[in-house]
Amino acid sequence: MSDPDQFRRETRAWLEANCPPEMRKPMTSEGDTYWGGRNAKFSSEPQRVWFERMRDKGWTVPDWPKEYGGGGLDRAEHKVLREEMAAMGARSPLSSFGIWMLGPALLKYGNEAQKKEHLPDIAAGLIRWCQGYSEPNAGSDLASLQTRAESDGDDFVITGQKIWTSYANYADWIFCLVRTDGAAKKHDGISFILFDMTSKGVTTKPILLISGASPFCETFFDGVRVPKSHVVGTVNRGWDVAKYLLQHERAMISGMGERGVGRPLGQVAADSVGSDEQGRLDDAMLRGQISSFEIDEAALSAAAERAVDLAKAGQSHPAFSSAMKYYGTELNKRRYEILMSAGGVDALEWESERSKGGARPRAWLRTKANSIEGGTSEVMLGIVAKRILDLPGA
Amino acid sequence: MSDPDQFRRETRAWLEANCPPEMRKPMTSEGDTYWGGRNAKFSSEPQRVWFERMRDKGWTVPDWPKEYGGGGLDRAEHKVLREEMAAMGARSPLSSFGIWMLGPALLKYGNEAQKKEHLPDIAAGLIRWCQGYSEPNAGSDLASLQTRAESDGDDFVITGQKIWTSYANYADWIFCLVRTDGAAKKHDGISFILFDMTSKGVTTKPILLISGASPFCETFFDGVRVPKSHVVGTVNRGWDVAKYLLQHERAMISGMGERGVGRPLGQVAADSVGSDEQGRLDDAMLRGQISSFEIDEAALSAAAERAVDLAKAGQSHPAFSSAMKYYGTELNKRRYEILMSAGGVDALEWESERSKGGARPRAWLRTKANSIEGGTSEVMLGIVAKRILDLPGA
Amino acid sequence: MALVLTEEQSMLRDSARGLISDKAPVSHLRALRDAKDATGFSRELWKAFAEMGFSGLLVPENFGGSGLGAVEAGVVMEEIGRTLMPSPFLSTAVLAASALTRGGSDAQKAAHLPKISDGSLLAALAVDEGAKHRPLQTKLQASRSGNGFKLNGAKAFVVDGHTVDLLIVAARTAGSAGERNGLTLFLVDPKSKGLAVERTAMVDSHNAARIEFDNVEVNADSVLGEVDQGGALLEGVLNIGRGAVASEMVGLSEEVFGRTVTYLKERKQFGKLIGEFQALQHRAAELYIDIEITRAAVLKALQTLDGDFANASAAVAVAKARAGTTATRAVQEGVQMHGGMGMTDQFDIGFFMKRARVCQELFGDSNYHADQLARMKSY
Amino acid sequence: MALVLTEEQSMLRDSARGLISDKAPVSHLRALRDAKDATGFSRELWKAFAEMGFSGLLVPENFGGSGLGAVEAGVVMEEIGRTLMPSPFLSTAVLAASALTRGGSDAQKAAHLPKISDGSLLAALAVDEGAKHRPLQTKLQASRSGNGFKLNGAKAFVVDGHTVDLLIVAARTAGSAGERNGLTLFLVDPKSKGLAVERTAMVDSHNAARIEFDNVEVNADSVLGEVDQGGALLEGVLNIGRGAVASEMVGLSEEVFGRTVTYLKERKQFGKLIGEFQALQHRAAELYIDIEITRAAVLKALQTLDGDFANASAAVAVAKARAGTTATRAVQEGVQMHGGMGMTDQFDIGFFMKRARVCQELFGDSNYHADQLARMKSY
Repeated sequence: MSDPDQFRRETRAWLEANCPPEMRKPMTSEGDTYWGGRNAKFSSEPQRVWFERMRDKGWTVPDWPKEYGGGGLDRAEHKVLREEMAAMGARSPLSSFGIWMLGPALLKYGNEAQKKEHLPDIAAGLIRWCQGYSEPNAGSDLASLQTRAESDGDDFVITGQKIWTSYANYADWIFCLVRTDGAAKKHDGISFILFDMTSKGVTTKPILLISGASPFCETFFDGVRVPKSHVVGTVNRGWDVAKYLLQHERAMISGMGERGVGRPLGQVAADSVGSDEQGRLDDAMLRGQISSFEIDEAALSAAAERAVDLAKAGQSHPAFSSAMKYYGTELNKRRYEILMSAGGVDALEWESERSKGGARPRAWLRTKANSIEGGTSEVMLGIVAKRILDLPGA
Repeated sequence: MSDPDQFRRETRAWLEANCPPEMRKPMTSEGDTYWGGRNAKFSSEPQRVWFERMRDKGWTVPDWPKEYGGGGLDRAEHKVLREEMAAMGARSPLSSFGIWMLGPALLKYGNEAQKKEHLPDIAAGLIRWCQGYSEPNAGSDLASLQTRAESDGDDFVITGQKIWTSYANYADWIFCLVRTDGAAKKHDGISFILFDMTSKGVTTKPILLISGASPFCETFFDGVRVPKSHVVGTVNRGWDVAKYLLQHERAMISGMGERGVGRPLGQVAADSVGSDEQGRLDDAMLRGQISSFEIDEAALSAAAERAVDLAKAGQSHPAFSSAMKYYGTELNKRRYEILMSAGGVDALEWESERSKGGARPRAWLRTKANSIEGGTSEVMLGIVAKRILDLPGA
Repeated sequence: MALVLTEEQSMLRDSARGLISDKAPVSHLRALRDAKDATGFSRELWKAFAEMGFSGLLVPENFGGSGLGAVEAGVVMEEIGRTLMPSPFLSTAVLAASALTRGGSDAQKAAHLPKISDGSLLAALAVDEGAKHRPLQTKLQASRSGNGFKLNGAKAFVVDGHTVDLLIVAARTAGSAGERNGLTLFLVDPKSKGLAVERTAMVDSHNAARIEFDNVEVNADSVLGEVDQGGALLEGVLNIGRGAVASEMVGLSEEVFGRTVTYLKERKQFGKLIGEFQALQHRAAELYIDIEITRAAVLKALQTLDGDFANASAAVAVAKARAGTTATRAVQEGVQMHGGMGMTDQFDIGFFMKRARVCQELFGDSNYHADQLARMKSY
Repeated sequence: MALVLTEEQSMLRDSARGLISDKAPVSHLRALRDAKDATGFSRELWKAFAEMGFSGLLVPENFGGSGLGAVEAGVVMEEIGRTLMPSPFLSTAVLAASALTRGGSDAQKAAHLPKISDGSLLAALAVDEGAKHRPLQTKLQASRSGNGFKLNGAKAFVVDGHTVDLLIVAARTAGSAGERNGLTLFLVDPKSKGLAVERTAMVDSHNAARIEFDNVEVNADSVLGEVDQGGALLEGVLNIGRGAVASEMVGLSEEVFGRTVTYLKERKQFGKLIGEFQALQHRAAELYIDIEITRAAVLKALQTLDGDFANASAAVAVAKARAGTTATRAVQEGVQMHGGMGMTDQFDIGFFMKRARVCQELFGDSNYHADQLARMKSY
């Protein structure tokens, strides 16, 4: 790699020069996230400027190879970039399931044509992807999926239903698990396939959640015709790709909480609960709950750091992401229970301007999905029991 | 029944006149409990006087029929007696597994000869009993017991090993589960049998526990000859008797904590931790833990009261004692964790006079058995899941 | 007093359950929410409630009510908790009726209680001002003015505050925030000049309002109880309200638990009913035990309110604290065990989670009551 | 700094583990306990420790030590936690060596540090006075007297206090209990006139003493650091001790957990290995995760002590609090999952439960550190 100190200086200077001040503030609403795609609109001019500058440097995907639109940074450089962005509070220029999930899978399992076709478009934010995994009768038990892809010449013809497809109604393409061999055992006979959401036979229907938002859809496939060349990896071996990708997803979700971001919980609570003459929160029980939470949060943060370092040292257990996913999501739920308790009545309002449209209770309800999506907490514990502890029959 | 108010007045007057002042103080050591039996000694003169007076009234077993040495009280009268004794702090005159466990089983399953032979001796504290249930490879899984009783004319010849036999080294007789049909299914082929611990072939070996005490023994039977007439109930149907008796045991253990007895936990803690100027415990976190504990304790106390009332009203579920056993024992463990935390360094001393020979840490360690003995917490939850919630495969 | 319902109380429960499950299942609340109904509950249904004697449950017989107690109020609240039916039962039939009965002059009682009984008058209690329930922190100022008082300040979380005909307002006539002395309750006409009501749409789709008082004039007759001495009256009324909300949470917990156990017996994953998984079995069993124990604690509090009102505070604190933690656990396990379906608005389970959160906050959350209990026990 | 052990640290761990598991398995502690050994640890083993350089681990190289840091101390403590080996490592090699290194004059260092390194000097830190760890509440009085001081008061829970050659005593030279200013550390000869040592037999069979000071005279040279300014020095030394004890608890937790998982794979009930029961599997998995996360938090604290000593308090509070709750959970699950066997003295598991309780209390329990963290973060 380049001289690390020099790279850090250059990076910092470039960010200082190119990141608009508006893009250095914490995100406060959905619109602050830019997802890209055919129909994407920027919510502000600084958002556009920031995205385009970063895209041009390949820094929407800093560690992807340059030939696919990435920044070509090595691990150490990428860490420096992340640190410098965090230090200045710079927002991520592009959020995308293509970056977080499909990209790593294509880099590992895709053929050259597939990489060339899809990766640059992901990096440039031109195509927005969604993930077609879960099905109505295969929630935690993903491998029991029923959507079938029947061979017809050079194509597969896909029929079935997906559920919990994130933003399927906004997505341009889908990466999808389908059953290509109905006679094989549960984990066999599954393929990982890509297709355009505008294909004939694809319909989506948003699911209204308890938070009032609809980030997920039901997605229906009625005889969707997809070229066989769109299968990633080997036909009937899609489960390998899916597993690889799930680990990425879990690592991502475990880090999704607002660890260390924004004001400390105890001060947020003091706003609504008040403090005594010694400066202690005027609700001793809540104070204890917050402090216990912050201890666990700091410990998780150390564990996340250690997980990365163990991986670098080649000492990490491949199933450890399940442990982190479990703990991170349960902790994030706890954070929001505390925020609701601290907010009291103010945190119960659902629509007023005062409450920013009920931002806190809606976010609270949203967290309840953390321990379900990407593998339930129960499934995570089962994985740890089986793969790490090697308990019998787990 | 008699006029309840009159019975209450008479009872109170009799207790006032007959219960020595020393017997109205809380028990503080093992020696304060009188267990009876062939080798029993009274630890004090007031203990003897109190025992004999109560025995003469039949009030060591107030609700047993008079013909078997009991007091012949009906349910309402028995409740009045318990209330009046509690109000004055009167100690129980006689503790005995014969009273708590064997007696109820004999009253329900015993034949007339067995009742006549054993019940009056239990009531009079002449014979001390122990319980031979658990075996080394059948802890929670009681029904898989291996001790076998082979038929030989009018006798059974018993060979095997028991474990966790409470005070077997002090007991005169044992009520014991043995396998009388090795070919039958697990829960069949078990009989409930009584025999003298001085029989040839019986040996006991105390088990040293982590608390430093040895309330339990390993008990060995090497060809112990017991008349078949000593079987209670039907041969091979001993599991029915055992189950009936286990429910008694669980109800008893769930009530074993010191609920409402002695000084409130918060004040005990204040002794060692101190209080602030507002009179609040000088350890806000501990204060919250104590308060949460006391909420749960008060709730359990209400639940225990309600369980009795539901039973009277014929509305109780027979498996509910498992629920109470689970909660009561887990709560008692919590109580002692709090007491250890409140006691700090002082509660870590194991031998000094200052610490009464390490009374607190020893009692703390003792409570860890609460959720194991009489059916583990896990077994209790399984029973609730199966018998009350009717969950599949539980 | 046995800790079980009497035969009369069981009959009351059956008739409440019959009416509520028939006329106001969860879909009733859902429909009101989706229609953004201006009232937030069904006046027609309230009429039916009144006809069955529920609105006058706590009103003395000589004022047209049934003269029953906290246990009976709890019986009805528990059924309300099962379907989350929105109604003025808590605000009017429990809180206002108790406040008037316990603190009102003969004239005040005669003026309002018969109307509460017959369902024609709705009333609300206005206590909270900040984010958390802290009745002694009341700051809303009532200053003497001519023959009466002028009220200045603001109230929040006034249950049903936007639809009622009468407000019972806790105000400070002396002392400063934190003191028990100097609190006074006032009967205030919500149409008074200077009074502004803002309905607040709540997470649970139930009714609440924020109310501002800008030199609102009331006459001397509008004092409920004694001037400066309203603290004890208020605390007593709040205790009845706490017992009632705790009962609602017991009903809510049991309903969510029942639905969850049913789901465990229906839903298959990995080729098994999920209820066959032992980890879920144990959690379900723990929750069952939790609910049963809470039920006993709540009934104990209600019976103590009826039998030994002056000494009920500890039992009430235990009940409200326990009910809050139990309901929180029940809805959390309910959503988690329902998996993704539990997150959808289409399933009812989210409604229970939302309502449980509001009930937790109402009249003091579990933390508040744990702290109160410690104070009562001097540690 | 990567949150993993360096190669050198891993080698240190291996050599500590080799020695300890070979010479001091749990049976070593058991034998000392059963013999009611007067010293409470093996002097011979301590000599071996010194020869391997462990006693001088934290002593600067110019005083005969290795000049290593908190991470290395934690590595050894963790191995000690695995077998519960009693030794003066914590009292002498960690606490006393740190106090002298950080606060000692050149003369004090020269007098004591080489002897700590070669294993010939044992020393203990005397801080606690009441039932709970509250260093600022120090009341033991040091009043000026001639050229020196007179000490009056009492200390409790002095680890290894009955066998040491040197005491480091926290005393109050000014201010009153609760204040940080006015604390001073003294080097005191335990054979001084007026000093009475009572060995206290502890639940964990480790060593501790109560010490009374009745007009104990010390000269001015015995002040460690600055008069009245010992608070910061003391807090720093305590932080190192906390990190060390947290490490011991990580080792202890992992050992108990490992034994428990082994038992789950061996013990049969109801015709199955108990490890096949899903409820136990999930609890074991949760505990595993808990331990892993605690391990990271503890290593973070140790690295912070080595890298940014002045700002390590928050990380140390997190580590000690987490380690305490994790160890408590580990031993509780350990005993419960071992069933009746876990209750017997014959099984080692009880030793771990007893030691965990003492470690929890040592230098502040989880509650103490949670409170401290809240103070540091101003809420």
